[in-house]
Amino acid sequence: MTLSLLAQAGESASPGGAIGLLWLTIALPLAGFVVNGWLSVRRSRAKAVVSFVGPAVLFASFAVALAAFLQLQGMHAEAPIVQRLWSWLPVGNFRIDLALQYDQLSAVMLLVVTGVGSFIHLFSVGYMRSDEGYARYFAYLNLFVVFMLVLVLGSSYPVLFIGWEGVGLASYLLIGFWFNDKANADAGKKAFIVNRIGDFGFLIAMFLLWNAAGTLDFSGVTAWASANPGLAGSGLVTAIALFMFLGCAGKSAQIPLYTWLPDAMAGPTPVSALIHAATMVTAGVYLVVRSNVIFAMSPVASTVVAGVGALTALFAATIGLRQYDIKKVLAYSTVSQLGYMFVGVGTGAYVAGIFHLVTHAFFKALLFLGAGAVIHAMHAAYHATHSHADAQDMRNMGGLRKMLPVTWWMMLLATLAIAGIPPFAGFFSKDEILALAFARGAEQPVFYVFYGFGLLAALLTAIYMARLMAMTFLGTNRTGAEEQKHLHDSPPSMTIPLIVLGVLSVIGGAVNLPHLVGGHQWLDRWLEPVLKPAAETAFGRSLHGPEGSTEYLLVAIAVLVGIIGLVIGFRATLARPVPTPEAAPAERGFARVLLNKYWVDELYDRVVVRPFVWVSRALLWKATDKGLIDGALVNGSAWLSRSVLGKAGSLLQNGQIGFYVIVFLVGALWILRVMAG
Amino acid sequence: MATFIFYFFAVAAVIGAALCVVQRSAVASAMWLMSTMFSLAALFIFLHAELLGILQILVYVGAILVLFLFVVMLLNLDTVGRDVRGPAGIGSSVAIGGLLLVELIALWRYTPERIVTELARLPAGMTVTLPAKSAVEVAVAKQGVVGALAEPMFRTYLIPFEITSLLLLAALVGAVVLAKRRI
Amino acid sequence: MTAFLDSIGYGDWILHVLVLLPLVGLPLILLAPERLAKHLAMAVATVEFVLSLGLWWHFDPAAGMQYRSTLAWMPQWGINYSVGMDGTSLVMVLLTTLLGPITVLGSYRYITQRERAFYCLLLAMITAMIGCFIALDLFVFYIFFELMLIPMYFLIGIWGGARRLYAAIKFFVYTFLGSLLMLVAIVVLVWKVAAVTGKLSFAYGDVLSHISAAGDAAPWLFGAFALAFAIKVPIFPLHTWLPDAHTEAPTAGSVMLASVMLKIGTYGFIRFAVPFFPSVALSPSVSALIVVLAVIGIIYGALVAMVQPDFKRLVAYSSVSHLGFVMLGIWGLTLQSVQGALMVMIAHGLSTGALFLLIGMMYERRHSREIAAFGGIARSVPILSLLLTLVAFSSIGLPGLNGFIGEFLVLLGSFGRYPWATGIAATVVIFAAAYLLWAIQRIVFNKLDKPENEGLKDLSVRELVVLAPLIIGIIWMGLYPAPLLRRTESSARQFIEYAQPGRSSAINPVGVEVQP
Amino acid sequence: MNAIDLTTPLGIAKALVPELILAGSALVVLLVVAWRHRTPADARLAGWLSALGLVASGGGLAWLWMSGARADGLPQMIAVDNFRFAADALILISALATVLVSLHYLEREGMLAPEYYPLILLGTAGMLFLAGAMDLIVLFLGLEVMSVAVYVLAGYDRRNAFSAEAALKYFLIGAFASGFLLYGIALTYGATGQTNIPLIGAVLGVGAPSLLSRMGLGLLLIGLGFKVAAVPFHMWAPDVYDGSPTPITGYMATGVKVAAFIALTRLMVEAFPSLDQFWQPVIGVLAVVTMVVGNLVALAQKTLKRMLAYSSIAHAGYLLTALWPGTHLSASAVMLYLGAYTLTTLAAFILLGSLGRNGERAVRFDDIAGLARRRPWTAFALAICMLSLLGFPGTFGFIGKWYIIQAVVAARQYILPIVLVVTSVISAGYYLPVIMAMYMRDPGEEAEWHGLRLARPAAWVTGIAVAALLVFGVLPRRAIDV
Amino acid sequence: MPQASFIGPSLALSAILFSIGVAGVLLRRNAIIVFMCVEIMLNAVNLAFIALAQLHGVGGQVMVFFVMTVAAAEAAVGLAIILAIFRHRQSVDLQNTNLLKG
Repeated sequence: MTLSLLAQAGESASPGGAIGLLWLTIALPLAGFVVNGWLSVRRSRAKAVVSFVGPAVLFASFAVALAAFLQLQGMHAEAPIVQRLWSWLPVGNFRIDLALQYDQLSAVMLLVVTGVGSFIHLFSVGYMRSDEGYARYFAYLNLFVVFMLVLVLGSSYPVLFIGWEGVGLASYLLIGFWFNDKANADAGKKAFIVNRIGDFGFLIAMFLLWNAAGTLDFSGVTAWASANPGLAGSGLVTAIALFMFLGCAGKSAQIPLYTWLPDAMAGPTPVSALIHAATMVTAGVYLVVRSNVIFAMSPVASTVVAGVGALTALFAATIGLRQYDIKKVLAYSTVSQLGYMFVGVGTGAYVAGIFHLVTHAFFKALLFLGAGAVIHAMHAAYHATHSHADAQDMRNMGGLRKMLPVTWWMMLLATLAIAGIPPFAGFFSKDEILALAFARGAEQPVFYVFYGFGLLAALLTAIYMARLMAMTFLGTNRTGAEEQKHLHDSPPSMTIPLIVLGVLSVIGGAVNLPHLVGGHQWLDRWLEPVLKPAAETAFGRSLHGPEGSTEYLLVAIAVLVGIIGLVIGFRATLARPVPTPEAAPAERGFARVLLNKYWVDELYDRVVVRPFVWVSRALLWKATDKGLIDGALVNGSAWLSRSVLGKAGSLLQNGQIGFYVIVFLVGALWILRVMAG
Repeated sequence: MATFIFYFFAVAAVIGAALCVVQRSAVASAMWLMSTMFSLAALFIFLHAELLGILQILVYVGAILVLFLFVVMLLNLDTVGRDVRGPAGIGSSVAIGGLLLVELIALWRYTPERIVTELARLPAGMTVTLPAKSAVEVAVAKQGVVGALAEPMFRTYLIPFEITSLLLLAALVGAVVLAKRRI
Repeated sequence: MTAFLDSIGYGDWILHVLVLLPLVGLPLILLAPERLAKHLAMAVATVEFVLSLGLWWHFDPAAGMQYRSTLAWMPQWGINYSVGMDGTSLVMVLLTTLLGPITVLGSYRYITQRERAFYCLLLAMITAMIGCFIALDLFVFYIFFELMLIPMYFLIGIWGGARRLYAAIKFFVYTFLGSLLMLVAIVVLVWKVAAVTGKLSFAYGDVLSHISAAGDAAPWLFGAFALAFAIKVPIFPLHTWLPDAHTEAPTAGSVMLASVMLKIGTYGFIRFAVPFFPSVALSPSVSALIVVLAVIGIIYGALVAMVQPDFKRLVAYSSVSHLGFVMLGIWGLTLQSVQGALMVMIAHGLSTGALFLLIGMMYERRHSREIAAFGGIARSVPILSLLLTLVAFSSIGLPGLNGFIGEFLVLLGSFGRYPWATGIAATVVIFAAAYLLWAIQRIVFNKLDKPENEGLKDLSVRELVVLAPLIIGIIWMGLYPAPLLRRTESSARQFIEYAQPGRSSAINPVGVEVQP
Repeated sequence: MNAIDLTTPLGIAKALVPELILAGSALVVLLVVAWRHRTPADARLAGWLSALGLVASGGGLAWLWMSGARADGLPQMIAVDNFRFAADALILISALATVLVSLHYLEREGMLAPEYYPLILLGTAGMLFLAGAMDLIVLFLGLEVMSVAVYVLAGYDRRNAFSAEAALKYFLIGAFASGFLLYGIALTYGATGQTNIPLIGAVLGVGAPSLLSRMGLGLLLIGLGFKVAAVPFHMWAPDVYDGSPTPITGYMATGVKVAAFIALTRLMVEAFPSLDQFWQPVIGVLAVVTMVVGNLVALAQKTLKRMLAYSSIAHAGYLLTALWPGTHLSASAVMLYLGAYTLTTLAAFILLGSLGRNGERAVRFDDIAGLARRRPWTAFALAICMLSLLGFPGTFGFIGKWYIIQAVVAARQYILPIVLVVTSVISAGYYLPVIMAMYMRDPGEEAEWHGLRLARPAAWVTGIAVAALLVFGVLPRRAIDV
Repeated sequence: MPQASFIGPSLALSAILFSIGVAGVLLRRNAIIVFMCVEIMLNAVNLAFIALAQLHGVGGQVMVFFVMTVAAAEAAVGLAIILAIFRHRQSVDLQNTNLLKG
């Protein structure tokens, strides 16, 4: 009870103004969803309406978000601003309101989601125009934004969970958007189910939290944690944190639950850009930062987070080296980058995590949209020539630089950014994570290992990105003589977003420019109120960024690694001509392992999926249900009484008076025996 | 003397019954049954039921047994082959009959005194002395052999007596219906 | 609203009317010509629903048992027709009356032969069910409890599928066994109480207030009650009648069976079994047994559902899984878990009802319930597919839809008491997604490869009208369950109070409600 | 309230009004048929006359009952109390129903010998005596009158070998059993010097349970156990029920059972209450065995008639359960259940008789498939009967079962009720298939009952019986208060 | 009352005869003989009655009188039935009377 009082105290009411209109940011996409959904159900051909409504609602809510952001900036609010819409689950002392929480963290997320989202919507107008499910597509996309915003604005874990699962639903629908192809439908299903495994962890975390803290409001939980510093390092907190991280691992595709993300590329490319690169998959990182105090109170859990992150970063990067599908490469790159973010938050460098989240949103979205543009062009080409070659296989591309100049330039920027070349956005965020991981190594040596992983991953990142760029845009074109004529850059509705995101990937680093280069860590100070609870824990206090020479050294190493990687990548790829898929020689050795992604999917299928199905069908259904319970017990008893006992009695009734008399007398003798006493 | 008479007829009755059961021919069985009836009649008389003794002979021997014999003859059943059941049958019947006997023979120990004692639940050790003459003798002495039976028959036992008329009527009708050749 | 209702003495007659009205409909239908039967039934059911709707506002959430009234029946044996209603009854009665018109309207096309009989039985069943939920006399409850069997038995047996005879008798005998043992238990209990109070009374209140009289017979009596209700619920391993009954029954039957009849089992636990014998029900061994069985049911149901080739069977097994949550919640014995259990009861009623209706509609179009018979129908019947997917997700327990509310509360509330059991039960969020999404994919998505699925007609207006209330309910309950929770709260507290005196009020201060 | 002095002939006459009327009408009918026994019309005449007689005797009974007659002082020979009156009413109803049904049945089966009706009347008179017996002698004689008449009736269809065999089996085992009964009477008489039931009770109440009395009790139980067809003395019942003409089967299953059970109840409650520690275990075991065997074997039957035969055995088991406590509550439970059972079984057998043509032994479950389509009312009635036999709420049968459970539970006995309900569940396994066949299966191509009608009198009886089942099922107060 | 002392022996005798009768019923297949055995049983009971009447008065004897009537009636009906059976299958062997069974 007292705790929930604290929770009330820890919030300040909504000040009105743009922030007061915050609910609009959700309502607008919702309206878009309704309109588009209705249009799609009516099977109407009104594409113009869709093309307008779809993006428009996003830009509108982006505007609201921007206004709210500016207002917040002017306020220096220490406590989160909570808008209670209505009481959702009032059950005795467990009371969850449908409420929006607006603070510095959600503000950042809100901007990223609506901002990047808007441009991706815009891009989609061009990309999906010719698709028959155009309206349906935008309905889903708007729906996704609705849930994503609920996720970032929710003021308590259950409300966040609505968004958390909602985005899963949207991604399920969008991955399986072209459901005619079983593979796509499978991918969607896989994504949802794997996510559910994570959600299970999330649920358990909530239950533990509720039983411990008696509240599930963010502010309430924070208050509870700060109120009992004694809990730090306790098994309870560790358990909560780890279960919560299981949820994050599912959402953000970390080992061991990453396998759904590459498959998710089955969806339309803008979807991959928005959901599976920029926003949804980063929800896990957001959750950790949101619960920073919990993780900060459990160094063990934090270490696990960082460890898993580092491992994933490296692991995914290696796979990325040997993929030929352009989207698959980017998918694994996303997994790897998410790993970075977790290294960051695991280290306790929550800002760095968010920082990388933001920059990553920019350049990864850009990369995907670029890839989208490429695929779009390839499709058009193949469509024109009725060829059925794979439009996503980089071995069919090459030399596109001339045909798609804009795309080339923009993607190049993104590549430099992700490779961590200064002064591009990616450099700063990635460097900050690595540096702080290194610093953490001071009292937890294992972090040196993580740092090493990170560095290695960075190298690989640079290599596979260079490989991607080279195979796609450089060298000679392998699309085919006839097709080449049809390859050309996309319409402005698609190039504009590219350019915007390109600019952002260049200057995105400004958000948290380190003192080193004369910046003043704006994001650090901005998020300071949100992260104070964590910073006050021993874990938080023990983290100091590297100073002086070390700092310079680390930066130098990072930059060097990036450059080396790029060089290796370009040279190795351009060294000899790339064979077309048909002509490609069978991979050998480790390359083959990488090409087949370590056979992890196959492993899961054999070890988890099939056994479950087998047990359910053979053991539980056929044997237990049909055989034992129904067959043996239920029908068995019926059979016993009718066909055995009943029949036996019937046979004894043999029509012989003599026998009847005998039975009679047996009874008589027994009765007399009883009477004789 | 009395003892001898009793046991003589008793043994006769038993033998008669036993032979009636085991005789292969129906007529022979009937004959032995008749002998049993006679010895029982004798016992009745011995036990101060003179009238019933007579009736026993009249009704049973004179009517019922004749009826049996009549049917036996009519259906000419005397010639049917051995109808005694097989060894299993014999075994079971002897066993069951024996057991039944074991249950019932316990009544052997009953003396009038014991009955009275149990009746009135007299404290143990207290002995009852029965009147010199049995209840029946008293009645007979008062109203004569027939009167002793007739008096209660038409007073106390009026209703049963009437019922017997219904019984006979029913039996009559039934027998006719079933037995007459064509309806 | 309330003022108006009071002005017409609503509270005094409503319960009796609810029970009698459908019966009044029977002669009308029997006398009317065959073709009018369904419309008459529809009229009756609708009136019934409209009348019952008043309860929503008129019912006083703060008060406990209300609308009590008693009519003498066999007073010399302490048997009277006495009824009353608390939050739990309220929501269940409303669910029943809501489903009345829906099932009738839903059967317009489905039922083509012997319509009179069909609708009569349907109405009779509604009466029996409502009676069950409001009976406050053990004898009366038992009568209604049994009377439910006959209509359902005929519904399955006459209008059912291929193996209907088997399903019908299995359903009947299963339930009959349990209920007869319960009858013995009731009589024994009443006589034991009478031995103390000196007056024979089957009244719920009288028995409850002298329940200590049960003495050391309590375990046996509880066993009899529990068995009867466990079969109805059904709790693993007593569930095997359910798949057959569900699968063979006509749509209306399946809907009523799943949405209401199963709940009478759990309702029985809440109303009778546990409050009567708390010491037994909550003894470590018994609660361990129940909880374990509930968890087994939850997981087992989900896993078996996953591999069903027949969509109706799949839903049937999913019911086993969901009802397991209710049992877990009841035994969780915190306000959250009990409220959650009630929510699951309602949510399952809505979603599963909608699912069965949709299956029925698919069956009317394709004359098959095999999942394999469909595929890619999202192209041919988008609206149907959309609704099917939506309902499926509500059944999966997607937050924001009704399914989540109950399950979440149950797990949350039971976690403190049975962390391990609850933890295991929580894994069902994975399996539920697995079996339903798999089915949905094979039906709605994938390639539209069967020619006979191309020409299907999408939902007609009538069918939309049938589904609309359920769909609205699903979303509304998912986003704003507070009104429901407010109405059931007092009865939930009452239950906990009975189950372990002094506990509910101690740790559960009433939360004040924040309205939008 | 008028007291009847049973020592004066007038008093006796008063007390015996129903029996006398019955006997009288039997004689009248006999006279009539003596002259007219040629054509179906004659048979019908006899039938209506006997029906009249039964009604008249029912009137006499009503008069006795309404005038609240009771014995003045110790009841001699014959009881004068509501227990007897209620029993008599049931017996008369069953007889009347039998007569009315037979009207059509005899013609259909070509059994035109009109002595049939006097026999029924005489047998009924015997039942009345048996049910009203306050003296072992009356008990024995009444039982014999009844039996002799029923032996004949069982074999009445003379062209039918089954009927003859039924008669033989019934007769031989019956005579054998009455030997035991008689022996029991003898020993009881020896132990107490009395044949008057209440006096026996009084005497035994004083004395310790002597060997003589116990043996007597045992033998009496055996003798009556045969009449009520309690396992293991039941073996004759299925065959005899099966072989006899259906109306007679109904008559046996109801009238005979009622009379015998009433006598048994009287004996246990009024003559041997002091020996209950001896007879209760016996009755208990008999009840359990009877319920189990009856229900299990009924499951395995193919024809309706035999199924009903076994089910009537099972119901004897329920009745024994009701008798077990030997309290007055249990006596009224026996009476109530007898009422429910009689009504139901009568209706069931009448319907069965209407279904089968020349030989309803042949009516199998398959033969009534789809009956509901062609003959909705017959099907409905039969369905109600089945539910009532099953003891389903809403029917009289349920009230009866509930009352039994009540009576037994009141005596702190819990095993019997459990066995009772479990076996009832088993019985669902053969009652429900009847309903299923009628309602849920499609008519077989050879529907031999097709076009056959239920004769009007039979229809009345059935209608009334079924209506009564439902009415008492919903408003049992009347029935219970009786 | 000298004869009264024969109550015990008489009861024993009646028991013996009764058992013999029962055994006979089991032993024979000829319907008529079986019926005779039943008659033996009845006679045995009569003996018991008469013996006991010694003590309890004429009631017992009256009973015997009725029993005889019953025996006569039963004999009539029984033999009629046997006749009927014989008409159907030219034999009174009980082994063959098993049309009804199951």
